[in-house]
Amino acid sequence: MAGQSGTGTSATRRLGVLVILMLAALALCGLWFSAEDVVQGSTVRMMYIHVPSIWTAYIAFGLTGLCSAIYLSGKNRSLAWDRVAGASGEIGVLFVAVSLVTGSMWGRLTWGTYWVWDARLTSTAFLFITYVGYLAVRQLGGTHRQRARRSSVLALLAILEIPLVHFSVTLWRSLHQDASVANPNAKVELDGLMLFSLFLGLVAFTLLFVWLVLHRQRTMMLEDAFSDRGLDVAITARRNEAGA
Amino acid sequence: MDTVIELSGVVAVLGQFPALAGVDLSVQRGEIVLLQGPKGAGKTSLLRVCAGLMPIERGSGHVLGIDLATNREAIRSRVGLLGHANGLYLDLTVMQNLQFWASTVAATESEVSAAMATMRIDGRLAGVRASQLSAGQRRRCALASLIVRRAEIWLLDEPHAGLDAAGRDELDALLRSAVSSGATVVLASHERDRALGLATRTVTIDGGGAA
Amino acid sequence: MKHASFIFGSWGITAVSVAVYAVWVIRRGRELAKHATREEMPWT
Amino acid sequence: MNNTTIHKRRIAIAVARKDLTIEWNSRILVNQVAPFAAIVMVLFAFALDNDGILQRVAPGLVWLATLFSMLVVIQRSFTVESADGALDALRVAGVDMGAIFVGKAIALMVQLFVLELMLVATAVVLYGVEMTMVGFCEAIVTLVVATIGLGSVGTLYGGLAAGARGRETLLPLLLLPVVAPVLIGATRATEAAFGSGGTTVSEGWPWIGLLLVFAVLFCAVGTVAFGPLVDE
Repeated sequence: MAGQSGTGTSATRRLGVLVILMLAALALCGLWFSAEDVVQGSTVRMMYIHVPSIWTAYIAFGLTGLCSAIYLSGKNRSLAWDRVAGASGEIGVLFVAVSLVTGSMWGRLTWGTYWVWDARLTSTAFLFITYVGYLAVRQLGGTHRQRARRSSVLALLAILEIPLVHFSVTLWRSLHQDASVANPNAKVELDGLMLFSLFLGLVAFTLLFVWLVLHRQRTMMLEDAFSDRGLDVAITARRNEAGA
Repeated sequence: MDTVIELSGVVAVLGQFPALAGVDLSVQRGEIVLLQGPKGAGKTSLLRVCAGLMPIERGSGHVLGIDLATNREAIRSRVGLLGHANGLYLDLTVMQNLQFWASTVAATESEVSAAMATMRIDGRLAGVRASQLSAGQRRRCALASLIVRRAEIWLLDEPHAGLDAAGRDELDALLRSAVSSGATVVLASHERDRALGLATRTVTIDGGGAA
Repeated sequence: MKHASFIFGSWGITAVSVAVYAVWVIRRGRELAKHATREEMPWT
Repeated sequence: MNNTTIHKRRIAIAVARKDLTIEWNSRILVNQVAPFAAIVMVLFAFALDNDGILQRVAPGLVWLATLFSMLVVIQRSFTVESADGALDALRVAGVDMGAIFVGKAIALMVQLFVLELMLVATAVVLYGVEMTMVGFCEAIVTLVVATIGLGSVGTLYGGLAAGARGRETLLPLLLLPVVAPVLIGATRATEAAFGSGGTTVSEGWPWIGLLLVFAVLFCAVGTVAFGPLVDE
C-alpha cells in the first residue's frame, strides 16, 4: 500500500515486520513465560523493557558522536552524516526519556521512592538534558552547513562531558545496585529464559532503533531538500523582482 | 591593472533567504566602486561575501587571488569591512579601541598616531568613550582601525549614513586620501547622488543580482 | 501478578511513546514524499 | 611556527586586557553582579533560617551563587562583543579564534575569581564559617582550579549561545549540565576546607584533582572548538 510514496523501502518494511514480531515475542516471554525473580519478584519483568531502552539510548548517542566525528573529519563534509547524527540524537532522547520514566517506576517498587540520588540515575538525567540541549542547538536556524558544524562540535563535546559527569556523580554518591548481568554478586539471578528475554529485548530494540533512524534521516533529507527547493523558488522570485 | 575582486554567479543565503542570487563583479586595484541599489537588494551580503565572512552556496569568486569557496578565512586578515556597525567597544575610549586593534596585528605606536592623524582624531577625542561619540566620530574611529589593521580592500556599507553634510564631505576626502595611499574601496549606498562624486565606477545591484 | 499496574504501565508507556514517534515520522515522511521528486528520494 | 605562537599569545593578552579594561570602565561586575551575588547569599539565609544548616551547606551556596552570577557575567562578556559588531570585526580581520577564546576565558576567570573571593568572605561572615590555616590554603587552591574550569567552559558555551541571536535562554540549558562536575567537586573540596559537617581538610584533595582534570580538559578543547562554534 505504501508503494514508493513514503520513506520506506522493501528492506525497511521487512525489518519493520521483524521488529514487530520480535517485540511481540518479547512481550510474551517477558510478561508471561519467564519466571519471577527470587528477590525482586514480579518487578523483574520491568527489566526487559527498561534495560533495552537505556541500551538503545547509549547506542543512539554513540552513533550521534561517531557520525559527528565523521562529518567534521571528512573532506567533502557530507550532510548525510549530520542528518544521521541528528536523527539518532532525537531517537536517543526519546529512549532516555522513556527509560527515566520506567526506571523511576521500577525504583518506586524496589526502593520505595520514584527518585533516589544514586549515581546512575542522576547521570542519566544529565545525559537527557545534555541531548535536549543538542536538539535545541540543531533548531537554531542558519544554513544546513552551519547547523551541521555547530551540532557536530556540540555532539563531540557531549561525548567528552558525559564520562566526566558520570565519574563525578559516581564519586559523589554510589549506593545503586550493580549492573545485573555483568556482576555475579547481583541480587538478580537470571535463569535461562530470563536471560533469553533480556537478550531478545536488546536485539529487538537495537533493530527498532535501526528502523527508526533509517526513516527519520530520510524525512530529514526530504526536509533539507524542501528548504533547498524553497531556496530555488526564492532565487527565481528575486530575479523577477529585479526585472520588474 | 590587477584585479582584486572577481565574482561569477555567486549565490549566498541568509538563513533560508537567498540574499545573493547569482552575482558577477570585478574590481581593480585602486578603484572606488559604488554599489548602488534599493534597500534589500543584497549590497550588504555582497560586501560580506567579499570579506570572506559569508559562505557562498553556489558560483565562484576570488578576492586578492584567494578562492572564496575553499579558503575564505585567509582573505579576512587582508580586507576591512565596515558595516552598519562600527565594530567598536563602546565602553572603551577611542585610544583604547585603536590600541586593542594595534596589539592584535603588532602595529607600532607610530602607526596608530599616523592612522589618527589621517582620520583627524586629536588628543581630546582619543580620550572619549566610544559610546559618547557622534555617528561621524565613530565612523572616523572605525576607519582609523582599518588603517591600523593594514586592510588592503575597504568594504564600506552605507558609510555616509547618519552623517551631516560636512561629515560626508570630510569622509569623501578621507577616502580619497586613503585610496591614493594604496587602498581599494568598495562602498554600498542606496542614495544615488550622494556617493556618485566620490566613486570612480558605479555598479547597480537589484534583487540579489548585479547588472 | 503483583504490582501489575506498574509493570504493564511501564511497558505501556514505552510502547505508546515509541509508537507515537514512529507514526509521526512515517506520516511526515509520506506527507513530504508526496511533493518530492525521484532525485530527492535516492532510496527509491 | 614559533612566530605564530607569539602572535597568538599577543592576541590573547590583548583580548584579556581589553575585556578587563571594559569592566574597569563600566564597573558592571562591581556595581551589579557582585551585589546580586551578595543578595542571593542573604536570601539563602532567609530561606534556610537555621545557623546549623547554614554552616553545613555554606560551601554549596557559595558555588550555586557563583554559577548563577557566572551566567550573567558570560552574557555580559558577549553582549560587549555584539553591541557594535566587534566580534564580527575581529572575524573579518581574521583574528585567530583560539587566541580570542583564551583571552576572553582569562578575563572571565579573573572576574569570577574576584566574585568567588567575595562570596567566600560573605559565607565566613554571614554563616559563621571557621577555617584553619591549611583549610584556607585549600580553599584558595579550590577557587583557582575551579575558576579555570568554569572560565574556559563558560566562554566556550557562551560563544555558542551568543552566535545565536536572541536565544539567551539557551546558555543555562547548555552550560549548567556541563558544569555539574565543577559544582560537585568544588563544593566537596570547599566543605573540606571549611570543615563543614565534620569533614577534614585532607578529604578535599581528591576533589581538587577532579577539578584539575576538568580545567585542563576544557582549556584544551575550548581553544580548538571555540572557532567552529562561533563562526558563521
